Amino acid sequence: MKNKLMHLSNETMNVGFVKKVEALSGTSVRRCFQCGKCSAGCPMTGFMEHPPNRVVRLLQLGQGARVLAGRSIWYCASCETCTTRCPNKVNLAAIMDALRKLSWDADGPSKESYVQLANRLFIENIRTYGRQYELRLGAAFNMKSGQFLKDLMLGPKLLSRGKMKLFHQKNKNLPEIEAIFNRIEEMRKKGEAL
Amino acid sequence: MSRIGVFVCHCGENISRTVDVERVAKEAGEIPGVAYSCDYKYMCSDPGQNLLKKAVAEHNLDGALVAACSPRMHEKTFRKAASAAGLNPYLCEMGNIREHCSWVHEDREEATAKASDIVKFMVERVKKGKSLAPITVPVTKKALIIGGGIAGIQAALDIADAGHQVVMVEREPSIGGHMAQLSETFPTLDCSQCIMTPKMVDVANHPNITLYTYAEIEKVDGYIGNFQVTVRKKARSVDESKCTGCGVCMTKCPKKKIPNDFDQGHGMRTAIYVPFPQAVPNTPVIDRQNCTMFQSGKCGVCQKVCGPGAVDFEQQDTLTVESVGAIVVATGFKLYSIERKPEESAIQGYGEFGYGTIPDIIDGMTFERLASASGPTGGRILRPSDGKEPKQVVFIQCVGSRAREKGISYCSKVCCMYTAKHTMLYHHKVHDGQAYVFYMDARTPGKGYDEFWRRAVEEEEAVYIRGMVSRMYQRGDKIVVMGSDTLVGVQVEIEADLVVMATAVQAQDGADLLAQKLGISYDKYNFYSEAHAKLKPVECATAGIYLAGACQGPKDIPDTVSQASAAAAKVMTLFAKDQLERDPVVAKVNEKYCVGCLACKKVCPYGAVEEREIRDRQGNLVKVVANVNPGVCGGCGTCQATCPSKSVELDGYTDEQIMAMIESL
Amino acid sequence: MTPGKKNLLTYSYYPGCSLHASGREYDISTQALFKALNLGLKEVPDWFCCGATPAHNVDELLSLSLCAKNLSLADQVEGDLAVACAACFSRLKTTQHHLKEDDTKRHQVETAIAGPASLGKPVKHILEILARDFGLARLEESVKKPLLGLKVAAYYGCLLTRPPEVPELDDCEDPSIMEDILRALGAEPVKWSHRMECCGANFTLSRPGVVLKLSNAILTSAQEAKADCIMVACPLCHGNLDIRQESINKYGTPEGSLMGNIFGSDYIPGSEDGARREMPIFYVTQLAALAMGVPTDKLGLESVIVDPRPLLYEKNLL
Amino acid sequence: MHAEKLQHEFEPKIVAFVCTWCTYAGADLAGTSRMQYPANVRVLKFPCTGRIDPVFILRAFQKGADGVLVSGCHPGDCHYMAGNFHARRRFAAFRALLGFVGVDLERLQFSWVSAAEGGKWVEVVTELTEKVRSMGPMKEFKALENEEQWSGALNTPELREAFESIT
Repeated sequence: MKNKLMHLSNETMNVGFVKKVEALSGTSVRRCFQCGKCSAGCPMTGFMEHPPNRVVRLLQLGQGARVLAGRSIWYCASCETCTTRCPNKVNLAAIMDALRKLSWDADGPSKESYVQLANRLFIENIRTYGRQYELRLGAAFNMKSGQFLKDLMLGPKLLSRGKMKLFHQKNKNLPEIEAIFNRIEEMRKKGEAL
Repeated sequence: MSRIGVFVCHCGENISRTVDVERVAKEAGEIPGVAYSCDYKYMCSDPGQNLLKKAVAEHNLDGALVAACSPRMHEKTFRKAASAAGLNPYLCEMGNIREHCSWVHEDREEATAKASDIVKFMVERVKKGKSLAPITVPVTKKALIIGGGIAGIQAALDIADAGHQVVMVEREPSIGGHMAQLSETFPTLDCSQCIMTPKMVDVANHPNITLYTYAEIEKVDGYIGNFQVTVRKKARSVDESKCTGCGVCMTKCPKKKIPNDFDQGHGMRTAIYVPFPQAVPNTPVIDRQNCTMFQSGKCGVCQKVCGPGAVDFEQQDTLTVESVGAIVVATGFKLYSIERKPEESAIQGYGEFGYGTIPDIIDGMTFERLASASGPTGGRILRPSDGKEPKQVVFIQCVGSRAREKGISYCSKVCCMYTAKHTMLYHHKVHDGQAYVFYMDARTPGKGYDEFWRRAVEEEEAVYIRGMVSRMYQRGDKIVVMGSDTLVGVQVEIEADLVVMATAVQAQDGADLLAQKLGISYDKYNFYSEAHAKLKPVECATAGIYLAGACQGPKDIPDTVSQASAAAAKVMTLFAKDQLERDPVVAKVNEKYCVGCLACKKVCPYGAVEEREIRDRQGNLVKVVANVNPGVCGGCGTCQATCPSKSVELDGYTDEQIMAMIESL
Repeated sequence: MTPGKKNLLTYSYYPGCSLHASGREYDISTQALFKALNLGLKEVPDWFCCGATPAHNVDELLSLSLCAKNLSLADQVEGDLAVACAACFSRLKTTQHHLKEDDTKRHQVETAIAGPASLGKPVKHILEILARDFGLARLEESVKKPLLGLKVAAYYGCLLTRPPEVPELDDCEDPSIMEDILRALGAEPVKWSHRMECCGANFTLSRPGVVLKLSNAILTSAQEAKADCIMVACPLCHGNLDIRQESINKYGTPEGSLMGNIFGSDYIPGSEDGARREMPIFYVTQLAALAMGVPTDKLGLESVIVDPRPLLYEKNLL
Repeated sequence: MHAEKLQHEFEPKIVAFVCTWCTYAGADLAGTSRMQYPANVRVLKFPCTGRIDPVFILRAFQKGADGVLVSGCHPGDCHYMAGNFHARRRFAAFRALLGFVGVDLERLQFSWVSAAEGGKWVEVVTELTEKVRSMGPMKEFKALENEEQWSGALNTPELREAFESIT
């Protein structure tokens, strides 16, 4: 996908997808003139197959699928350095958010599953417990990702120092949280929100 | 014995840091013929110049040498000072002990020795120098403008408005040039013809402007202030004095399918034609190559229908000689065409783009005509092959330009902007179309230019692709464009309906021949050379000839108009004087020794050498000698080095002076 | 809080999930510091997670809604909203910013939380409260035990300053608020290069290797600047720099190996021999409370992984 | 910082004949750019290389020059349009002649240095100086100098009168 010949035409350029990204992120990809400042300052460029400027470039060419197929968006640390320094005020961090959401909605064709998994578990945690329950989060992640021993050595240290709790905290607002999740799902079903 | 003064300058510390100026002055004082020598902190300052003036008076000096900076810097200054002190300015010389000595050497001993040597041989030069008087020549206050495009029009109007006579010579049947062909102009998108045609009419109606269209420069003689220009008026076959411009001839002409150059060959015209409706003058011309009357002797319809009887098949080319004092060259440019070209083309051709065989690959000027309301499609973007509206248009920049190994290394300067404009025009006219632009760099310096380009990208939704096109070929009714996007690092393929190439801006055909007639220099691309890239951007090295517009190098309209007005200002500066003074560094023939071999005449680049017959009182020819016209002589001295009998001498650089210098070494 | 004595200023308080778990010492020391400075602090009842980075990463509307709901919960408590966690602070401020700017989003969020979005309450980070509300001059006056001789690398991380229009805390490229506080406390802030670089907190669960690489660069830079310790104002930064410091200094397996898959680590950090000195990581509130003379058992120093106490002994601060 | 200056046994005398528009200006540029080159060269200015008579070169050699440099505008860039072409043709023939009479042609160099080529000027001068230094002093024409002392005596009033009478 990365190096495949790119056909450009009104049909192959998915302008609708780009418009969605622009609506979600509230920023225009056309404003970018490819100076590369975002990629220059990005702490994660080295981990990405498409550095940030190229992500925008692919969007300019209507090549959302190429972006989603890669793992770049999942390697964005959301540090906002790009957005802060962009000479054209292209909110790249918001574009990354939008891309991740669209990938998430499409159940992610991305190669990067760990970050997706972590995000999924994190949000599930909110829905279930209201607050983060780190022990469960970590354990569930290790189970599902198959990295059974990951950070195992940290567990006892954290527990012994009270940095990780064995049980979750109770929260009176749980029904309200559930309602928020439900209402958002409802709105999306009705097409009132992206 | 000469009485020469030597003045050694410290130039602050610039010279004295590495050169022992006191020692140089002292040693200079010991040279035979030097009557006075001193050193001073700043010779070019007021007190420094006064020092020179005072020394000339007090020591009765008959020559002065200022050892200081380069003569290119201050020769004028010191000659003026010397002149004020009553010394002939040409007996004041400079020894360059700064640029050629103190700044380039570190060793104080060596530098001082060298400075002393420089003073020594320059003193010899002054000793053998002669008093010279500047040459004066009269000025004919009439200007010739070659080329009737926007550059020529602007220069002509400026000069004519200042009250001077102007002769304008245009090769085509109408003035207007390329600007008349354009649809809209960047960065304001105003209509080119709307701003151009009023100026064309102004030229035609101006009482101070004599307009020759369908005419070319045949020959140029003379020199600054006094040029004689022979203009060839090509036979129009229509008498301009009789023609009323009614146009009946054109409607009746049976030959109607001749591709019109003005529309880049995409519109049709008749054999008797005006290139475009707003032409100035509105007098038709018969294209003899395509006229049935001229080719087979049968037809003559135009003559029959012409009420005033203006059509004249017998008309011949005529030659007119105009005397002018200054010449503005404004011959403009042509666009490179990718068609396979004869050997002399500067560009090696673009076989990968099909050598012009694919009809829907057009150049930028053709797109201008397609987009122009007065163009062959009435302003609709329709492709040449089948007249369909293209939905995918690919623009390619830098075709021919910036391709050193293909022949042209320069940037054509206007393409980035006009391509951005094209994408906008296209988007305005074809709403559901998509424009793609392949580019290497977007070069948009200029007021409001970058903003304009960004507007094309951000608002008019042109897809700019940073990369070049490797190849194009026809597939069905599409053109497959194989390019790359270097920002992504992938190959890109687009099936285009129309491809517009921003081909290189080149010098006009025949620019080199005209330059040879004018005696001005041109670069390897046939663009005319200015005298100095920064400080004399409108002057030619040949005095009295000025440049305006794209004949000097690719230029957009604002730059062209600025330069044209600048050239006009230079002409007016010249015309502000009745007489011209120039340096008397000219060759003189010693008729006594001249044997009349005229080897000098063969090598003179200015044509300044003429034959002169010497007759005795009875009128018998004694001998033929060479004679140098001081007004024309440029002062290169090639004649002197060539002369076998050493009977030509260049004032200021005589053999005697140079030998004295060499011998002092 | 001393009964009967009126507080100088009173704040509502949104600690956030981390401060109740891996960053508990931040919570402990914040409470202790506020008490020492005579500042009121009342926790918002039954607050819930702001969604942090994962929520906005994949679902901005959810993120905005969670924060909006938390903001309306905070409305029930008197006083500006004090936030200690930089991530929570950033999310809450972002929510306010976006919903003020964008009517469509506000409308969607109000539908999701079935009520009006409350955008009026000032959200303040602890740093802002110390340096601005309480004031640097007063802070300096209140110091009982100046942190003399302590060279501190102030680490801002990403979310305290970026993007500039959201947190409005300080200059987004050259902030000084942490250094100002350090000076007021008598400590010596060092000049160093990596105070605004990302520590990779987003990947602490999913791709710890990333964290190791990025945090390693930060620790190395602080050490090169001859800092004794690092001061942070975010539990996520702290977690990475402190909890993972031992791994950064010693371990690491190459990406793609079996070991890497099992241990979830894909990077070998720079120091091969593990020779780097351990670098204690303090919360701003820990150092401030220490300077205010708060008893050391109320600073949560025992909860930290890299034990800071030897350093404090060395500097005569314990 | 200053490197110890090398002491040479022999310092050649180099005479440069340059055109005022290109090489002279190029040498000026070397100066304004503060480039450094050996101080052996003495620069004589001409309007154009076309003005340079081969006799000048012979005279310079005779009068003690160990090397001669002739430098002007690049072909096509002549201020006077074609002077440097004439110079080029003239010197091509002259070189052959000089070689024939036994002068080591390494001592005579022609080059094109434009007004923009300060660096090239420095290169050319440095190279020629080094080359001539390694060749040692030029001795060939020194004997001729003596002969001319003798032939100089031709300039007697009688001869002058006879010469003047030629019309």
